[in-house]
Amino acid sequence: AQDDDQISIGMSFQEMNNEYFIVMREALESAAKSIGAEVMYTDARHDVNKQISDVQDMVTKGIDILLLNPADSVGAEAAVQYAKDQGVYVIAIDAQAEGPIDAFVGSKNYDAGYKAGQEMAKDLNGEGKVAILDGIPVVPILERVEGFRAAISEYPDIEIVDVQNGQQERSKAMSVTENMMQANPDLDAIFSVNDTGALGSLAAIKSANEDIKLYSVDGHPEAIEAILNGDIFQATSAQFPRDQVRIGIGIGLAKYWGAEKMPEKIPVPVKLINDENAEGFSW
Amino acid sequence: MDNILEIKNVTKEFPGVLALDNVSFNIRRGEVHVLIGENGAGKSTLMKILSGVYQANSGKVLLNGDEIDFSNPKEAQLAGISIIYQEFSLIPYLNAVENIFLGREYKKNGVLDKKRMTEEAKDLLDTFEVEIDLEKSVNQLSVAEQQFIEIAKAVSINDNVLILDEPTATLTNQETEILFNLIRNLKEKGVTMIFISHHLEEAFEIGDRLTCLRDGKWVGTENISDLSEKKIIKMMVGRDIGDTFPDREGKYQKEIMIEVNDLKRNEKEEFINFKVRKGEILGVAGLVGSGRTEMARALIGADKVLSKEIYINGKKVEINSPSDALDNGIGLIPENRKSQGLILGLSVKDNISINSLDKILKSNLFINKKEEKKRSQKLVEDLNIKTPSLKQTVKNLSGGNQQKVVLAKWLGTDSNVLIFDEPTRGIDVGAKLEIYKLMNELVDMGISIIMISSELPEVLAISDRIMIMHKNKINAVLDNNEDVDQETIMYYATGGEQYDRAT
Amino acid sequence: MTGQLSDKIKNNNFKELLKKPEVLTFAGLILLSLFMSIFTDTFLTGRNLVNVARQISINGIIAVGMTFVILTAGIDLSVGSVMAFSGTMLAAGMADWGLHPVLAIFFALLVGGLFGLINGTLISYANMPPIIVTLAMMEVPRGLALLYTGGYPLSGLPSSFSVLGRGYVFGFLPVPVLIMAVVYLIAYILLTQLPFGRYIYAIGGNEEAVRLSGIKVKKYKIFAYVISGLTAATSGIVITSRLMSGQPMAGTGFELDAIAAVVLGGTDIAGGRGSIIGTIIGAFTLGVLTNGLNLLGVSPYVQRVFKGLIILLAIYFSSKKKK
Amino acid sequence: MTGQLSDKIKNNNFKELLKKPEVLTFAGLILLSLFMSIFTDTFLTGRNLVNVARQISINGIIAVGMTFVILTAGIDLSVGSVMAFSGTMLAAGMADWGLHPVLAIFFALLVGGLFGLINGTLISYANMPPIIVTLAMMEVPRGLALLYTGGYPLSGLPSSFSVLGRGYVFGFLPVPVLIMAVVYLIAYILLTQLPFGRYIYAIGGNEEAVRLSGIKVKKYKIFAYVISGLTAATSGIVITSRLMSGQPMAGTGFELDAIAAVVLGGTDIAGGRGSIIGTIIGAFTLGVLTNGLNLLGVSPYVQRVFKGLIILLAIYFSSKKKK
Ligand SMILES: Nc1ncnc2c1ncn2[C@@H]1O[C@H](COP(=O)(O)OP(=O)(O)OP(=O)(O)O)[C@@H](O)[C@H]1O
Ligand SMILES: Nc1ncnc2c1ncn2[C@@H]1O[C@H](COP(=O)(O)OP(=O)(O)OP(=O)(O)O)[C@@H](O)[C@H]1O
Ligand SMILES: [Mg+2]
Ligand SMILES: [Mg+2]
Repeated sequence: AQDDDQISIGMSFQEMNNEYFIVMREALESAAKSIGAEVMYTDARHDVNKQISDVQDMVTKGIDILLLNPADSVGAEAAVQYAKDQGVYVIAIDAQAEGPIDAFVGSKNYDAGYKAGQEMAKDLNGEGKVAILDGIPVVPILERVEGFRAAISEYPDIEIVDVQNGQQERSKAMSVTENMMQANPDLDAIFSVNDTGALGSLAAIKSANEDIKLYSVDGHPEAIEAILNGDIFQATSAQFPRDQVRIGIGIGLAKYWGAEKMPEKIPVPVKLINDENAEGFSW
Repeated sequence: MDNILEIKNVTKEFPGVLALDNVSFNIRRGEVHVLIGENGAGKSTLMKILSGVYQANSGKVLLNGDEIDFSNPKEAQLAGISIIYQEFSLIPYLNAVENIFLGREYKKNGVLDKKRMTEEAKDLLDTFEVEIDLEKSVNQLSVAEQQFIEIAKAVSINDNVLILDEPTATLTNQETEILFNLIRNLKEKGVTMIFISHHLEEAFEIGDRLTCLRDGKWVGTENISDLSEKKIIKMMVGRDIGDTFPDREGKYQKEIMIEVNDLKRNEKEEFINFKVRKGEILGVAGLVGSGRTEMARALIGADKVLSKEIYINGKKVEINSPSDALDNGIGLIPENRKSQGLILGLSVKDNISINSLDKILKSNLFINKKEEKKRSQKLVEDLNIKTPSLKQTVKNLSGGNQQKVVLAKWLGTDSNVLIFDEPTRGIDVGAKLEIYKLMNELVDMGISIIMISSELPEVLAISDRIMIMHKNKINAVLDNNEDVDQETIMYYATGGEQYDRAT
Repeated sequence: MTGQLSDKIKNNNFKELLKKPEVLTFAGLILLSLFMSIFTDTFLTGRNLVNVARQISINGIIAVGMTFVILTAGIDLSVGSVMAFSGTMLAAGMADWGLHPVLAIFFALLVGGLFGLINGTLISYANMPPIIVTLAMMEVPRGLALLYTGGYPLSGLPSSFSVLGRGYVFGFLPVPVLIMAVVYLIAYILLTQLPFGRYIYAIGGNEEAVRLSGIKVKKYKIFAYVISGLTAATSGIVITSRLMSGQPMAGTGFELDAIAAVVLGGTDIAGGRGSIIGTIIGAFTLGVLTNGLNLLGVSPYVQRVFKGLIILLAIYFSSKKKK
Repeated sequence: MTGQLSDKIKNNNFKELLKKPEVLTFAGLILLSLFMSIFTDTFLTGRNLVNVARQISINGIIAVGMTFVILTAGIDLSVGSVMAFSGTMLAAGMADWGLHPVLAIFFALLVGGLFGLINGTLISYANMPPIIVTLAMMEVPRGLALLYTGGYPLSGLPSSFSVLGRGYVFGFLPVPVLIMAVVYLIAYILLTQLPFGRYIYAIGGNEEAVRLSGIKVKKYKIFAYVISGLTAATSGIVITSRLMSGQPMAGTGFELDAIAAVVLGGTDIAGGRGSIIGTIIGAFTLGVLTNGLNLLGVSPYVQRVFKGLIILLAIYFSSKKKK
């Protein structure tokens, strides 16, 4: 869509202070480098209104392909629309965005929750009291909780006794977990919707010297490390952020080169990581 | 007699104002040197230069023969010059002890020696013969008490030179006497004092020599024994102004303009009842703290009351807020113009028109700015307010002119009843006379005036009747005739019941 | 002689002009824009400028109410939350209760105004410090918004409603910019042509003196907060239309941007002095800064540092002028 | 007669006591705790109370510096960002540059103090309004922290370091609580036993008068901000140890919690009046509130509403008393 030959790729992140997204940025930069494309990215700080502005600015700057990691699926529609109107190819990454996107690349979040739930049930031998550490109510997070609940519902002796929101933030999750442990002294396990939250829980459980098992989603390096340590953090359903970006760029390029028959939705599988296969795993 | 201070060709300029213009004179060791001049003559500015608050643009000051150039008040204090400012400079939420020792706290083992400071402060205040609650934060004390704390603070620094910028402006006669005794004591101890006041009689009472400034220029320095009140006034204003008070005419009418019934602020107080006739000046006398200001504030609805009935022209009106008062034609010119009367950051025009804007609306909605300007300009001219323009921020006007701005504001509202609370506090003789004349003009127009004042000569010279308050109640209401003098007023103000001329 | 004099007068006028802090910010804005025009080839395009105007409209509208409040020597930290709640109620009105968009908009304004009324009443009548009242009010409306929506954005709005956030008039002027312009015009008239505006300035200068002058200080102070609630709601309407959904978490941190715009525009944070024109200049300055830094491809982290430093610099100069 | 008199005195003393706003908040805290003890069976357990104390330690420590600043009639909005940056530098010191933990801690304090110094200098010498300076300073240190870490939390800290955040003394007292206690003790001595504290109060009461008394106002004001920087850094140290990683995004919104604690504790937001004991009571009140609502299983959304309303209520009563 632009006058010079160099391809320009822009990515709008919902936030940039989680290793998950940083890894995406790295994948973006190295992929762009290998094809000689220009690259830029912005940080919406969880504010979808800022995200729209960011996208406008990047479109103004002349990007050809937009990787959009939406801060909110519905709200991002205006950004999608704007970019499409200016002839930019739009790929939603990690979470779905409304509007005429070209493709969506994201983890099988339901599976992620389900797998973590199954692992938890197995470790608890099918009985116990567990809690959910919820997060920001966006579709991928909701799907994880749904998947987790589905897995647990297969075990009638496991009871979900508490659901609290740690907002996927470490210090917040830490104090929420502390309170959760107070309210439920006989808690056996916690499922956190992501690793950052789980790491906050871990800090709380450790300093309270409790024995509560942790399950989560992401595959964050610190989570892997904690799993290898082997006491509290049991398993995480790892996502593949680098692959999401690589696939996203691939589809974007194919569109840019004129491909017409392309899949609209590319679910990226997740992989359960526990102490058996944690060694050597990294995003 | 040698000179402790020599002021040589001092000039100080503020943006747009030449506050001091090549001023030179000397202060002799151990004297009480009175400094007088009209509002805005530059007295406070000069004192602030001596005490290190401001720096002169040119000229120099010698202290004991050495040139001084203080860059802050602390340096001046260390050199032995301290000042009691015209505006209060106490810390409202600290108590007397903490205020007196602020910046020179005693320490023991590295921490504050609170006991020693309390004891010393107590001793100091005892010599003043005033009792002050040392526990209370000073904002809970009366103005006079605060004034004494200020003086105690300055004196305790043990100075060579003590500057008092209008210390008596807020004191009663008795308190002024106590202060003067203190000044005499200090003089005996060899302290040199510079004393600023708009009360000329005070110069005669405690001054040795007098210097007069006019428009930032030095006019003269004389021995007080060589001077008369008339002469001083001539030095100040550059001409004879005749009498200090205008003739009282007493042309008030029969009709009652305002009647206040059963005014009571709380259970502990008695009812207050009084009437003011059309075109009358009712003087309200009383000691500081006798509740005059509070009565006035309660009257206009600024403070809550338990009960109150007000009749204007015989008609009962509800006044629950100052805006009700405004609607019913009652205005208060408050005692503290800076904190209660003026919006210092706004212009002369904006201050004057603030409560008459809705009288000059275009299409019932917009301010008619032309009309606003015209009206303000007229008031500025009528009241002879000295200001470079209507746009000048009132902060930069001198005290007297600021007071006139407050007055102008109320004249612009066509009020029928004006309450003046200490209208001439801190105002020079010339401006005072103008304000008195203005009051006379107002009553001629049929306006009623309630004038609260602590200056008995003023009360006696201006009022048609005098109401005397004591401990929040009316102790007497007198027709102002030849039988009434300062002594009579003081008798009632201190709680006397039936005044018997014979005893 | 006359020449000299008129020179002096001119000089003085010029100096007077320079003393107005908004003039300084305006100069800064021009400089910044110049810089961006030189160092990017996209800043000075019609499309981008329109974009910038639309981007600042949300903050620009909130900043209007903030100007009123700050002029009275107050502050309103609740604007972001009030905006979110009004927006959510607007969306609820249309999507859940089937209200006509116009009715729903009135309802949203009512909600915003109501919160302003509560803030103002607590501040005026209960004599509570504005910073605390509105700090506490950051929680209440947002909590209510989250509670109502269960944390989810509320979508399913009638497509006609998108015109307020995404539409254009005359083919090039985005509707949000038009709305902002109207809001500023009204505010300008209120502040400079009506007694109300004079009172707002005066209250910020010396509330007690104004009260004793017979002006209904409490009433006008409440009005200032109501206006702030109304402009927050207006922003909420625009953002709801832009996002075509009610976002209970929208507007987090917006209070700080609005304050920054007001103060960059030369309004004294201590009240009594300032102008609405300054505020729009301040909002544009912040907008051009963010947009320009994005166009320059500056990393988001460095942008934070820059933004902080530039606000500091601007305030440094304007507070030097004021002295 | 004497009986009556002593009654009167007692009565007066009691009234005087009730006038102290922190006493009121303390009463509120007791009431709140009582309520929680009755309606949950877990609130009044040793373990939970220890928990509450540890939970409030972060905010409690920041609130100390905030108290100094607010007493001078200032405000410090940058505490959360300064905390994040200090914590990040601490982690960097240990993980990236191999500093000994003690050295790294000094470095973190230095960083916090430095930002306090910058804030204070701009406010004192350049005469810039505190709210704006520290508003801008919300961006700068956080930007730097993000820039340094590239957005990652910085982990890989020596395990011995975890004692500051997770350890206990005497087997039951969490180290963060001990640190908080020490910080409060120092602050108490500073504020009530040294001239410095006097000056802090005095500056908040009437800055100009203090200056005229020959006290170096600027210096002491700067000190207040330095103290705020130092306590923010101390919190940063504790949180880094608790999370065993440097978190560039930590502390978002903490400034508001700290202000809430200070003001709940009865310190006048306009400066000059207040106490450090009040602040700790305020911090505990907020902590008990959050903890209790969690124990009661109240939804986080409703919690926001509650929190806002309770702050309003508390300030309502305390500002009524003050009048
Ligand atoms: N800080 C200032 N900025 C500008 N002008 C000032 C300032 N301080 C004083 N002035 C002006 O300087 C002149 C002298 O003021 P000063 O306060 O010294 O008068 P004064 O003799 O003490 O009057 P008063 O009897 O009313 O106290 C006045 O015109 C005043 O308006
Ligand atoms: N802020 C305050 N706090 C406590 N007491 C006060 C305060 N202001 C005034 N008072 C007290 O209230 C009483 C009445 O004061 P008021 O000002 O009405 O007296 P006044 O007769 O007008 O005297 P003045 O000549 O000072 O104006 C006095 O005892 C005074 O000490
Ligand atoms: Mg003077
Ligand atoms: Mg009085």
